[in-house]
Amino acid sequence: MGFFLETLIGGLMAGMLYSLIALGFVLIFKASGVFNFAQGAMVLFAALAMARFSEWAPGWTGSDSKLLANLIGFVLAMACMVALAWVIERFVLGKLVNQEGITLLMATLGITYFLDGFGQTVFGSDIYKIDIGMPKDPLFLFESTFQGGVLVGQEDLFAAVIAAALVALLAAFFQYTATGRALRAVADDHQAAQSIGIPLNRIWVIVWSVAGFSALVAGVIWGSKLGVQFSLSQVALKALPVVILGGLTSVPGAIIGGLLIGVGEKLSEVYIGPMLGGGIEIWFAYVMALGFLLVRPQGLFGEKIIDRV
Amino acid sequence: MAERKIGDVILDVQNISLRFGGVKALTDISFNVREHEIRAIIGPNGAGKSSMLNCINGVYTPQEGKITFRGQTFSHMNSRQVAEMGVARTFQNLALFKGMSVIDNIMSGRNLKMKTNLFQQAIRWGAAEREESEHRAFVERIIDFLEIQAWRKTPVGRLPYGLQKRVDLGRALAMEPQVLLLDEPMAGMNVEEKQDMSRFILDVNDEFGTTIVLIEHDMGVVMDISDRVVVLDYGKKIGDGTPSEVRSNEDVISAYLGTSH
Amino acid sequence: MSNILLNVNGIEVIYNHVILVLKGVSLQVPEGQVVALLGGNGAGKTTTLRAVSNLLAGERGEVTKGSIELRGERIEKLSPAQMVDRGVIQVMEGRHCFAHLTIEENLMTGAYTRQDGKAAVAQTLEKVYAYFPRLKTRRSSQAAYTSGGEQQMCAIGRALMANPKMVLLDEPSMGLAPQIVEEVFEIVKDLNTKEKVTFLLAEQNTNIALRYADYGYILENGRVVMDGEAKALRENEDVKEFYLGMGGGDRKSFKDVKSYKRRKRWLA
Amino acid sequence: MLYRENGQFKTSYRADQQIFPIAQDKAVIGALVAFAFLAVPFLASEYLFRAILIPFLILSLAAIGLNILVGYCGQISLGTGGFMAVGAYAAYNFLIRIDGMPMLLAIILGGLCATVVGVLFGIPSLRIRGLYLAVATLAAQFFTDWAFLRIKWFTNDSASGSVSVSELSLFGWVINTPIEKYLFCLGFVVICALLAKNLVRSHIGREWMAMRDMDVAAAVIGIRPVYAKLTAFAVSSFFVGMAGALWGFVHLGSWEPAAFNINRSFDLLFMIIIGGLGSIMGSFFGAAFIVVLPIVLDLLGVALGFDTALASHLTYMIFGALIVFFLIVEPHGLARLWSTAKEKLRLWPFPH
Amino acid sequence: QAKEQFFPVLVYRTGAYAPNGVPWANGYVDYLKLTNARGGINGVKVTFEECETGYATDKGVECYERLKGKGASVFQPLSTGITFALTEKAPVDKIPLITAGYGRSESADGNVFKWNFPLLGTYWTAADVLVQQLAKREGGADKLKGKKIALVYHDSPYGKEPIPLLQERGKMHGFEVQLLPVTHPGVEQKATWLQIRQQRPDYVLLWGWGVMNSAALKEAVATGYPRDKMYGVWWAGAEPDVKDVGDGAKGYNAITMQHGAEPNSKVVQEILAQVHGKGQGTGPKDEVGSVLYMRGVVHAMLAVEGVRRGQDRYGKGKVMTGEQVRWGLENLALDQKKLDGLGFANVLRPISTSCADHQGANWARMHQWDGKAWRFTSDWLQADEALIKPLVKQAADKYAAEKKLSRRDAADCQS
Ligand SMILES: Nc1ncnc2c1ncn2[C@@H]1O[C@H](COP(=O)(O)OP(=O)(O)OP(=O)(O)O)[C@@H](O)[C@H]1O
Ligand SMILES: Nc1ncnc2c1ncn2[C@@H]1O[C@H](COP(=O)(O)OP(=O)(O)OP(=O)(O)O)[C@@H](O)[C@H]1O
Ligand SMILES: [Mg+2]
Ligand SMILES: [Mg+2]
Repeated sequence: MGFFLETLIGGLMAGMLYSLIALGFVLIFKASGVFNFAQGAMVLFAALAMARFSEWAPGWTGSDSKLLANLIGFVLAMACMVALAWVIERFVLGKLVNQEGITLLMATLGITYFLDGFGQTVFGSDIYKIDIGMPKDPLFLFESTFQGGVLVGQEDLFAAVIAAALVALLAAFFQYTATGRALRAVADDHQAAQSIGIPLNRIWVIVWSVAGFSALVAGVIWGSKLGVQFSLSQVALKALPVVILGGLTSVPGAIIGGLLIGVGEKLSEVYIGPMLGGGIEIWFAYVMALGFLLVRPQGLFGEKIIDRV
Repeated sequence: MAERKIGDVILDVQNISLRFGGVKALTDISFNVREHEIRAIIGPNGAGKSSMLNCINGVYTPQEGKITFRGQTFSHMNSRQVAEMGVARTFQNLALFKGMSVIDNIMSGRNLKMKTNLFQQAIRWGAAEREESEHRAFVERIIDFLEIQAWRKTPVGRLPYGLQKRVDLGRALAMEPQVLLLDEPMAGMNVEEKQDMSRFILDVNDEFGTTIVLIEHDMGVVMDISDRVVVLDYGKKIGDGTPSEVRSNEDVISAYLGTSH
Repeated sequence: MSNILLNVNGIEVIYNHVILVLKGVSLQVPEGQVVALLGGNGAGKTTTLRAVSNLLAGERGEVTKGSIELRGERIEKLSPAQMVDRGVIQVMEGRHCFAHLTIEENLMTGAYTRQDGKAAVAQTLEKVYAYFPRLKTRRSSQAAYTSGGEQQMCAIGRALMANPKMVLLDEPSMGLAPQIVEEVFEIVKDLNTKEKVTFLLAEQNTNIALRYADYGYILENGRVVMDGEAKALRENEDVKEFYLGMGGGDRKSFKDVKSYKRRKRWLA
Repeated sequence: MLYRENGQFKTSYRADQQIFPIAQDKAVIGALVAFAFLAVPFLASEYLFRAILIPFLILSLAAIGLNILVGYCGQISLGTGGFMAVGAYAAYNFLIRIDGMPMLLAIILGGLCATVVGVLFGIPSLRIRGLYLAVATLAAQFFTDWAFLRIKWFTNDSASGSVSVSELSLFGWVINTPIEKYLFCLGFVVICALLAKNLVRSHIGREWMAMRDMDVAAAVIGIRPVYAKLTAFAVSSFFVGMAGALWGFVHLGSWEPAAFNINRSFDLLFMIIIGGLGSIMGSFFGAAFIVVLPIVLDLLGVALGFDTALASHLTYMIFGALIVFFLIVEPHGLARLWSTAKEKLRLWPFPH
Repeated sequence: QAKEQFFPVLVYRTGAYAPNGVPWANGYVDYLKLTNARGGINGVKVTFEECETGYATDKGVECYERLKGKGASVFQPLSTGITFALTEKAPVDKIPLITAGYGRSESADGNVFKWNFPLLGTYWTAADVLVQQLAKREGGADKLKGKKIALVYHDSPYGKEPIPLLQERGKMHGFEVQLLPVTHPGVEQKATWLQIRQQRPDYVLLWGWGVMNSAALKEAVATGYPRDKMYGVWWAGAEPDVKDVGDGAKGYNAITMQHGAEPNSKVVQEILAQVHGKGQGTGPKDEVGSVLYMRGVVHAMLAVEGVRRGQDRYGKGKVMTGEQVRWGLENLALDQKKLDGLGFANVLRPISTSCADHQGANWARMHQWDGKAWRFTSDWLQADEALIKPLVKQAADKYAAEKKLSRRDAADCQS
């Protein structure tokens, strides 16, 4: 029983971390109908920037306060992401208005390659450290009830909280602002949106900056978990089933989806895995998502797919 | 023109009701269509005309009611069946295959009639080739008819709206239907084009004896070429009869025609 | 003529770098007038409007020759959004409502560029609902699930929400019931007289268009083949024959039209 | 004024329905194929064969398969790698378990196994659409990855899960020099491409495209979604499976499941998008783009004497930039760019 | 004009595995430079060219073909996947492959794998030595009885290699082997480590690569599994694996492929003086002597010595062909004196190969991360050939059967 709880909690934590990345996908898809393949690369790029800048900061400021360094790093990294957003709008999306989703997806792939190359050129391709002083040691709950207690990674707890906060923020942004509505309009029909004077370029810069921000947060958290290295971009793959399960257009969906996938993964690996020789969590996550989709083709919270003649 | 003999009822719609959540698109609609006739459905926007067609060819499933087609009665039509029974239609918001050329769009209307199997098609020798050519010949006739030769190989997405509507019609005709459902075929045409189109509908009607169900907002056209007219309003039937009858029907006037013309 | 609001001269439009569509179209729209743009399918009406509102880019088309001036300012390089800021808004052919948004949300997005506060917007919204009561009844349903005509109304209403100085209407009458068509043109007249809104409308329903327009241009395969005061055009024999369908006096019954007509090709 | 369509009047629809109705096209393509068969074997170096031409050909085949599914039928698939793996391992098992099994037959049987699996994972497409469908195919991808690592039987109980095939032969013709391998692949691919082309321009092809563009309308004109979609999955996975078998047998010779991992799937998807969705020709363009370009850039970097890391980073950057560039020039891919160019040529020397 | 022996260098300085690939590549290249500084191989100048594989098989094949064209006579794929692919091509092209410390374990059997040289050790060597070490630590092999040893491995051929041997050993000593695969890339291992926390194995063997290692260590921290009970293979026992785990990795053990981090070894000093000293250093100075850097150095040395040995037979001061290098590698006789001369005193033990044995040595040591650096914690340990040989032969025979090859006869061995 204690172990079950442990796995469950572990799953929830992992799920939260997935959602953090999933968010980026959702944001951009919801606001421009682009499935942003580059999300992973953005996470990596943001993390690299943060890690390196905060590493160099003391050299500039002279003070060796960790907090200051991290602060500088974070700010500069964010600046990079905004610049990136602007560049992407200016040189890529701006020129692909009104094209099919798949073309845009391809474009984001181009961006991915570019970022991978660019990031490593500027920031190097070694392993770097982000240390925002997250507690690493395990935490044991209910030691009275279960022998050994229920283990909870403090680091995860920390991350989960941040993720949750971020999501709440973004959900609000979409629900309660006029921009939110405009964004959804853009996603539906670029041209019509233009025709009524919604300035696509500005909208996109905004959205990509926000996505960049969420990428940065994800990058910082995952980065301090794994160390900042190229493989960071691979975590995007873990977020894919989350996004789709939750519904490509739903911010809360990203969270619920994340939790479901996280828990499903862990429980399956721990309880079914041994029977099948282990290593099943990845495909199990997808099969699970598939199961949900068969019931709700638009994902748990996604907007209904419209087919009408 | 030679007096067309109106046959007996070919399509009979009985007490159809269709709801979408709160919206009552259709409530208890009954009417019938006779062989060879031109049957118009008119009514204000959102009256339920298109929905009616959608029920007939199985895009929507009405909650209540039956549809009898040549003696066979269905409570729910399956698009495939309907097509096989020789019902074709055009759509109001163009439902063309945007990525395909004009020819391919119209050829796709011949699909039901093409019988060669996958392997024959893959080899494309003899049978498949021949079949293709035959049907192509038929399609070319339609293309000439609609005067879109010049666009044969253009992807329909690029055609101006009016031409797209013609292609839509062409696709329906390619099915050599017995019943042809037309949803506002003349929207976005100028008078002259409408005249051509009407002429054209009439010809199809009496040359191939195709029965036609027509939704149209241009009263001139409707009153001139249709044999009988159904009038819908807010999903209810408020009138049914010959053009002259309908024109003089009070409800219809107030609900739809208005006073002028 | 009175002061020119929009001045298009000799524009040439090419799609996909190869398809030449407009071959030197020139037209003027005086402030506060209603100008009709007539012509058969594929004449180039929509293209012309797109050129003015700068929506060509999205269709991979471009203006290669000629110039477009709004109040004397060259506007080819502007973005559609900037055009709207200058009060020029287009109602696109084929509706283009935002499928996932409700009718009301659709209308509200129309007011995106407005700075004059919630109250004013709400007022306009009421005005639009007053114009199209049908929309009010469907306000809360997703645009994709409304009827063709309802969508058309939505599209027009959405444009009005921006309370524009100039409206480019592309086939407003399409798919609308007769009295709604009248309605729409009444609205046009209304706005035109009351709020001095200028209209450039591409219309197939020549008859009604010429009734409401002050001036008309007839476009055939990418060229202006005829233009003049609406009245004059209404009297012109060719126009009668080919656009009003009343060759030789009164209107023919569609049933009696025998041979297929062949549109007379102007060799302009 | 060399390239003209007008003046070539078609006397029969048959003539008009040829793959290349325009004489000049026919000539050019014919020449190209002839060149590939007759000249290349004498001109190309071993490096060219093994490192570029053979992979290019095989991936083109896979791309064609995928294009049928994604480009023609509009069902997005990220499971291509998985289906390739199925083809490869199935063919491998046929080859080693049934002695005297001819390689060609093994490859085809491999393709058929892939077909079965493809149809299986295609079933959800009847309910799930668009990007959401990617989940189904990704499930296929990751499941196969896992299965070939875990289920020993597939890999003939090799400890590591890697397998290898002995010498290849076709009707007694032993295929081991690069040239032979190249010719074998070329022949194989040309034939498959032809079959594919025939399919997509026949009515099944139109059914697929109809499903892609407007499925409701398609149903109304009597197309059965089930049939259309599943045939697309079947045909597609068949080609993909055979490509997988070739990849294993001819290109690698010995491989581990990772040879068909998710990145392979993505690469293939990118090939058909950049090459042109719904175009057989495009599949070749795309394959060439994704296979050759990075190598060329790499060689360039080396030639310019950059150090390895910098060179490969620059390769990434330029490659990405080029993808974007081409998409901006022609969002519908290289194939469309090609045909636009031809249209231009058609009007040449007049501007329009 | 001076004679030149061309060495291809397949590297990955970019992508997911760059942190491990870069120091290796730097070491490899630095040693080649050193060789020239030492006057080449009997006067034959060493030239080399790098090619970026990004650790991807098809890219690797492309590199192989590219560099082969430039007169390469010995390859080191440095990736299991690429090794598999090249194993097929090498015999055709008559170019030997050195896969020191990786690749197929059965390729130690030179009678079947004529062109493969898994010098210094295979995964079976590693696994075997690890078990011996655990036995030592428990105080005798018999103490392993009833113990539980978990293998956390990268779910790929690389990770699966040690399994047969461990199970063999398991049968022998009666300990239970618990298999816990981690799917590539292994960024998320919570489930795995929760299982470990539940099952409480006595030891965890870590068979990871790249990010998987550091992630594993971090999860170990997070689930409180004692690091000193974790033992990594030599691809999971270098600086990049522990660097950013920092103190968390304190006490973590790993087997070395004989060498560990050797900042004070003679060869390193020489490199610092002769190469870095002359400003020709490839990478940063401070990384010289680190574990993976040393692996690069050792690998390069093996290739160079293979050539040198070849020259012994086919003519000193000549440029060797692939076949000649192959003979050289098959007849390596690096006694301690030679090794010391090359600067590998206390780094390597004698290596001597033969037609039947392409491995040439089966020694290893343990080292441990003390939070700052890797420190040796054991003396030399030797793998138990009696146990491994049969496994090798069996696997090799199976391979031969599949490929319809016959074992090499004496005559072939002479050639
Ligand atoms: N799929 C649907 N979901 C929800 N409501 C629908 C759906 N289809 C139609 N409706 C509603 O049913 C009513 C009838 O729609 P329909 O399209 O039949 O009108 P119509 O008579 O064709 O009008 P128009 O002349 O404008 O085309 C409309 O109010 C529409 O909003
Ligand atoms: N996106 C496009 N790409 C290529 N050609 C196009 C495109 N849009 C329109 N065209 C071509 O431009 C010409 C004029 O089209 P346009 O839509 O302007 O005509 P229209 O006058 O609006 O016709 P309708 O009254 O039917 O709407 C047509 O021949 C059409 O083929
Ligand atoms: Mg309708
Ligand atoms: Mg138009």
